[in-house]
Amino acid sequence: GGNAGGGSGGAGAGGGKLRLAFVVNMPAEFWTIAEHGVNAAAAEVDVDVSFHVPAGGLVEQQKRILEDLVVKGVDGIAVSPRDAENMTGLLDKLVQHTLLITHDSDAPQSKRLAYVGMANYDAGRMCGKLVKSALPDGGKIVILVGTLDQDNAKGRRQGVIDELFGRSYDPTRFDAQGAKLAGGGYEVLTTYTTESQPQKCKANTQDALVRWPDIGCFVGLFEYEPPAILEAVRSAKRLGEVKIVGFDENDATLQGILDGHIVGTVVQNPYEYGRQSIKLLAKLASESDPEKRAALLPEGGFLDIPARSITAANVDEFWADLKQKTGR
Amino acid sequence: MATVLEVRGVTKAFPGVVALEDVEFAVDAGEVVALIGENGAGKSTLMKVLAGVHRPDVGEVRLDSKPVTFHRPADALRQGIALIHQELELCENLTVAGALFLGAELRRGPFLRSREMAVRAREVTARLGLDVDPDRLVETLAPGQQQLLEIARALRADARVLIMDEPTSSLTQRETERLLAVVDELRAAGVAIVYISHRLGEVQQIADRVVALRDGKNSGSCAGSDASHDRLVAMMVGREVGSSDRQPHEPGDVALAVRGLATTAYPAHAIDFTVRRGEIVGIAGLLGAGRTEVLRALFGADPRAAGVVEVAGVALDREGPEAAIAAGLALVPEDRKREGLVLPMTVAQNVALPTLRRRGRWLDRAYERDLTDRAIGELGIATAGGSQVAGTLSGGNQQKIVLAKWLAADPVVLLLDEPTRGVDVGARAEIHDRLHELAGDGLAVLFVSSEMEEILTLADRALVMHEGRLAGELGRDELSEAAILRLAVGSV
Amino acid sequence: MKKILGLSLLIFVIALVTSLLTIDDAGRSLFLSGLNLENLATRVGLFGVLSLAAAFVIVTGGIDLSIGSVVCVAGCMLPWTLRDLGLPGVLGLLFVLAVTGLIGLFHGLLVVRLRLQPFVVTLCGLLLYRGVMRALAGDQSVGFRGTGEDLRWLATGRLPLFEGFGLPVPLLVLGLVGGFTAVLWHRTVAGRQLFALGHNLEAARLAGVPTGRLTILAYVMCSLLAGLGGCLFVLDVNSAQAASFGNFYELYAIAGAVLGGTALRGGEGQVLGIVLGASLMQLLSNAINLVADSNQLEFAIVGAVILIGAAVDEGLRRYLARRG
Amino acid sequence: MKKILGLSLLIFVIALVTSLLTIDDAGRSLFLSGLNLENLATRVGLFGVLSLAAAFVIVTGGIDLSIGSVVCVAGCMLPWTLRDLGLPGVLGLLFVLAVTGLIGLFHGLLVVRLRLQPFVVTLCGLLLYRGVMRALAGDQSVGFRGTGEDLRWLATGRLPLFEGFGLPVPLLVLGLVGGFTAVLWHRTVAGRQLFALGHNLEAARLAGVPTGRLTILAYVMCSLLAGLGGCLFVLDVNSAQAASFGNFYELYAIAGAVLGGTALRGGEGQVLGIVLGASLMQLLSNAINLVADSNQLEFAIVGAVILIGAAVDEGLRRYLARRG
Ligand SMILES: Nc1ncnc2c1ncn2[C@@H]1O[C@H](COP(=O)(O)OP(=O)(O)OP(=O)(O)O)[C@@H](O)[C@H]1O
Ligand SMILES: Nc1ncnc2c1ncn2[C@@H]1O[C@H](COP(=O)(O)OP(=O)(O)OP(=O)(O)O)[C@@H](O)[C@H]1O
Ligand SMILES: [Mg+2]
Ligand SMILES: [Mg+2]
Repeated sequence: GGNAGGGSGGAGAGGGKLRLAFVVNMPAEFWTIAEHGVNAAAAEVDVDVSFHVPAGGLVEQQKRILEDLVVKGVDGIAVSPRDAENMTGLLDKLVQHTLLITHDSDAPQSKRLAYVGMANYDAGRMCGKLVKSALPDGGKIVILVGTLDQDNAKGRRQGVIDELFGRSYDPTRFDAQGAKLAGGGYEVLTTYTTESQPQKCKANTQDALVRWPDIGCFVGLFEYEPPAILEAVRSAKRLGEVKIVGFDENDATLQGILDGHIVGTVVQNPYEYGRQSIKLLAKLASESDPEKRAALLPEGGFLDIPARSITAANVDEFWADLKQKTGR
Repeated sequence: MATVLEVRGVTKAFPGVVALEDVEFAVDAGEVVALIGENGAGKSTLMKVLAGVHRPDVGEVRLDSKPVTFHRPADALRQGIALIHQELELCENLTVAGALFLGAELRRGPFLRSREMAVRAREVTARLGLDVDPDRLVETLAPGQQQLLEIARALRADARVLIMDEPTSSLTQRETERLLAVVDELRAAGVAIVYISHRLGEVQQIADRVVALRDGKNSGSCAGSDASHDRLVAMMVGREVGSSDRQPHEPGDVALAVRGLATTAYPAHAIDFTVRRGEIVGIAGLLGAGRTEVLRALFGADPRAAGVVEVAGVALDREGPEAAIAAGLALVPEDRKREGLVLPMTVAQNVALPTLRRRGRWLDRAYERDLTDRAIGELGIATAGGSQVAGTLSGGNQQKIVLAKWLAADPVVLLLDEPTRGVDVGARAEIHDRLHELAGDGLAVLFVSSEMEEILTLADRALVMHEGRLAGELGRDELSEAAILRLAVGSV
Repeated sequence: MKKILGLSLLIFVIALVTSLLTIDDAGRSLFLSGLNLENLATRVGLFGVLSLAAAFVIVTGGIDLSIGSVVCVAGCMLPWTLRDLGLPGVLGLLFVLAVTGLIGLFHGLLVVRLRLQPFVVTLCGLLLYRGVMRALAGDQSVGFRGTGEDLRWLATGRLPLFEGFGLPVPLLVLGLVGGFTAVLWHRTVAGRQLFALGHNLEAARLAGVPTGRLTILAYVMCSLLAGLGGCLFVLDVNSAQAASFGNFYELYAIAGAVLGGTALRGGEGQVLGIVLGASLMQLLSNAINLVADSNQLEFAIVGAVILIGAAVDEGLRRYLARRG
Repeated sequence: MKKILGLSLLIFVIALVTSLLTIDDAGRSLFLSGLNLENLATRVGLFGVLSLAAAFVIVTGGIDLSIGSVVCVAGCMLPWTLRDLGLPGVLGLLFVLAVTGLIGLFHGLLVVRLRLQPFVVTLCGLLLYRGVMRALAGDQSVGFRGTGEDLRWLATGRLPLFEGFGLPVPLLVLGLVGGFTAVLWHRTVAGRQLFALGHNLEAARLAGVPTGRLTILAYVMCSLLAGLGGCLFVLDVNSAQAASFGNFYELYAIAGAVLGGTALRGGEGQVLGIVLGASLMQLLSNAINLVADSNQLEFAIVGAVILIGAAVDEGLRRYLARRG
């Protein structure tokens, strides 16, 4: 089946619309926002885009999807690799058949053309700043994260820790989950993994509140976590006294900020991940000469879509914009 | 008296076999009809048609002279037709009272009236001489007791028509007498009764009328008063059944020596005995005397509480059936359905199971086939062929399969627990002959039987058990019904 | 009975050890603090309902793998009925329970009328319901947005018993469900017949038991209780994501039932044992959170403790059997 | 036999429909392209091995819920033995297989000697092994870092058959494993005895079948094959993450076996059916990826198709039984 002509970029040749694919790493609300961006771009530049979610969030499932897309002969793929380091070989194979870029999570060693997104480590440091603002005099902190085996999770967590402890900028550092961590007046008591289950996140938070009554702040790094933490703190009747810092833009998180129960959240811009990825792919596919195509790439192959801190100060404006973009 | 239940022109076929062909059958109120026939003649199938388990392919069932169609057993039950199945069908996780009233619980709204059921359970079981606590779990009852419970269940239903499919096959004489007395009472009360048995003595004793089936067809009937043994056999078999006169053979060396054996059911009683090559030894006793336990402990099916078992002078060093079989033991167990057969497997697979391994690691299908053909021929097993699923054979034929697989194992000592349970008269005589023949060749046989007649005709010597201990031993010339009974009830 | 004894003993030992290990500077045990006991009791209530759900079907000799997905259905539907349909709390709850009950009816009919294997039917259910909910919710998380406040009491309420400890309402719910189940199983005709058919379907049928209707009833009860559990879960955490909500809960549910002495071959089960089985898993994870440095080894420890517990239980049983 | 017929028919229909729906502008079917058939055959090979693993234990009337975690153990250990221990490829593979075989032995001993329920033992295994691997790997993903190139052929190799299509080596592996299994089950005494004990343990024991040893053998074979599957999976995707690698695969494995006609009550199973059962699920997800605009409904469709397939199969069987 040598019908995957994307490698030579001859998209317009067949006469039909360009066919692009957007592949994410697991089912999550985060990606539904990206899907809106994808659709917006598809309308803007008039291409067909399909959207793919590995239902169990497994590397193996993502691999199947990518293989099948090659068979399908799509003109370009934007993927958020589930395990960048070890998927390099696979990604390099894809490059032979189609145009490939990464988004959200990069695979720098691979031959992908570009990366659209931000650095999770940087976002983590941003999150750390929020914690510092909540606990200016230091304090005890518990971090909750879905799983620790994903690059984005590791980066975020390390960013928070490094920022709190005032360490140097080093995205490759890794502190083990069970290690006792302290520095700069802050103490990270433990990191809980919550396995995509809000119920477990709530239980872990409750147990931490029992175990460390003097805890100062919870940090929830996955989208479903800040709301679950909020529920746990509420059930212990310690709202306001125990600080909460979050990640991503779950409705309940934003409401928590409005209500003053959550200090702030760090949001990426999934809408733009989706939109910019598709626009970039469409642009690349319209040019069949590799030389000229290279000129269309963003500088350093990195299209930066920075994260933002959302606090009581800017939550209204952000939320309104989000609602408008996603039509919620 | 009026005909209550009848079938007209019933035909019922299963894949590969026509079980019933144009059969007529009727039973009146206050009448006991005995149904007889060889194994696989179609008796159980006919009764299942009457009780709504099977629907006939052709023909009709009439109740009070009106055609009826039973879609499921519950329909027949509701019309007052109760069937005691040949094979035990009990929910053993229930209590005695629970099992007794299953499907017809005494209720107050949705709730159980447990106390009333326990009281009534005691009455019904007492009537049959089954003396057990109504709160005891069914799984802790011995098979004979479970059979009495099945009978009690049918009595409890106060049925108009009571069908009993070999109710006495695992009962001893005492319980049988009692049951027959109850049947008499029911007859007097106007119940229509169908009674199936291979024990022709019972048939003669109880039947008002005898109906015979042969190969799924009616093959004669006669009044109970005319039912001589020979006539019954002629109706069933259509030929002479000769019982060869046997020559007691000279016993050889000790094949089986049991010393200080105590079972887990009766750990306090130690038992000693020996069986010689060429000897056929029977174990008699009342229901629950511990006979089955002795055989099972011997064979290693259950752990032994104490004691040594020697086969041909060598003590069994390991426990478990594997070691016992390796040493030359073989056991035909009491409960063929659960312990004797792998019901979903074919006849051939079952027959060859214990001996396959001797032919090497690879499956030897030719051996399997030969063995099965030989068994089918020798024991007269009625089957569509070696590839019939064992579970679809008639009860008696299943029993023959269990026998066949162990006869093929060529053991030093053959242990048999109720060896001819449910086997028809003709086949039983043949099995007895075969056992004698094998004993003549040096096989040692130790068997348990609840049937007095089988002990008397088959055994060279009898051990009698009473409540877990060996109450006595009777040589060939001391063997008599009276002597056995005296020891069995413990009055020495 | 012995199962319950062994399980209680195991739970007692773990609770004792945890109590001792969590004594703080003031000499009070964190584990025994009112707050922690309330938290733990809530979780036992939530997961206990699911284990009872699983047991209903296991008792018939079947299995229900779709429990987690039915939890997902209820968890996503409840906020939706309240928020978008605008139903008042109680009506919304009843509506969701009716839907999950229908799911159970569907399972029961497939198992009884079409004689499909329960494993296949409910495995397909596992895939189907979650898949449909994901499509309906479009992978967005579904929250109450302020509705359902009247119902939240069911999951987060406390009945103040004494200073510092209120009885969590979910435990009360479990008590009611458990009491109802115990009465149904052991005091009614239907329960007696349910256990009978679980042990020997053919024998029960021959005795005139309406095996089909009862089996269907069991599947309905199972999905209904799973639905109730799902409602409680979502009320507890306030929002649900179709892709992950209730994921894997069928295993927890079945595990609780089996640990509590429910035999997978059918015909055996006791409410108390099942509740204890469900409690054991919650207790372990609570203990790990209170004692360990991180919860990385949580699953490993839960697995090891249950295995050792089962082995010791069996060893003890045999020792006792040999002695008496 | 009828099971296999129904399943083949279902597979054929799905394949046909997908072929027609994926015809591109040049008039060629994408589904039938060599590349796609290679991909699909590889996946069937990988998952087929797991279903055979599951079937070994199911045939004895048991169940193994730990398959996914054993896949995780093998998947994490193989890179580690090659990379950190520096073992040569084949030795590393044998080492990993030995470890997983020992896991099976452990299960078998617990089930046979201590008479623990297979469900409990392997559920604990599910939790335990993954938990331990997570701790050992410290939640880092484990990759080969360039080692193991000689082994990768096992998972990604193709034997060129004709222009544009090479037989994937995993399918060949499945062929070998399947052939071995078929011979063991249906041509040896041990196989006959295994099936007999699956149907009726007590009768088999009294017939002198070494039930204990054979049951243990079945558990060893199961974990061994799951380990082999895990090695193939990690060689295929090149890395393993302890927290998620092989997650849920026990369900896929058991589902494949059960769809293929293996009865959960034991004593029944056919290699061809099991392989077809495993193929069905892979085929469906491939078809959805090729045809649909998004795979959001994948699970829902898989669930619905299997359910409808099972119902039609049963309906057909009954219709045929009534006619013939
Ligand atoms: N479900 C079934 N499938 C196939 N064949 C069957 C089935 N049930 C009974 N048969 C066959 O029907 C015939 C009659 O069996 P049935 O059980 O009625 O005999 P029976 O007269 O009761 O014999 P027995 O004295 O041994 O109990 C036998 O050949 C048996 O193999
Ligand atoms: N599983 C069990 N649990 C408890 N008691 C049992 C069990 N099985 C048998 N018994 C008891 O052990 C005693 C011996 O039973 P056994 O079956 O050996 O008697 P038997 O002489 O062979 O009588 P049967 O004619 O019933 O076979 C009986 O009192 C019986 O009630
Ligand atoms: Mg019969
Ligand atoms: Mg006996």
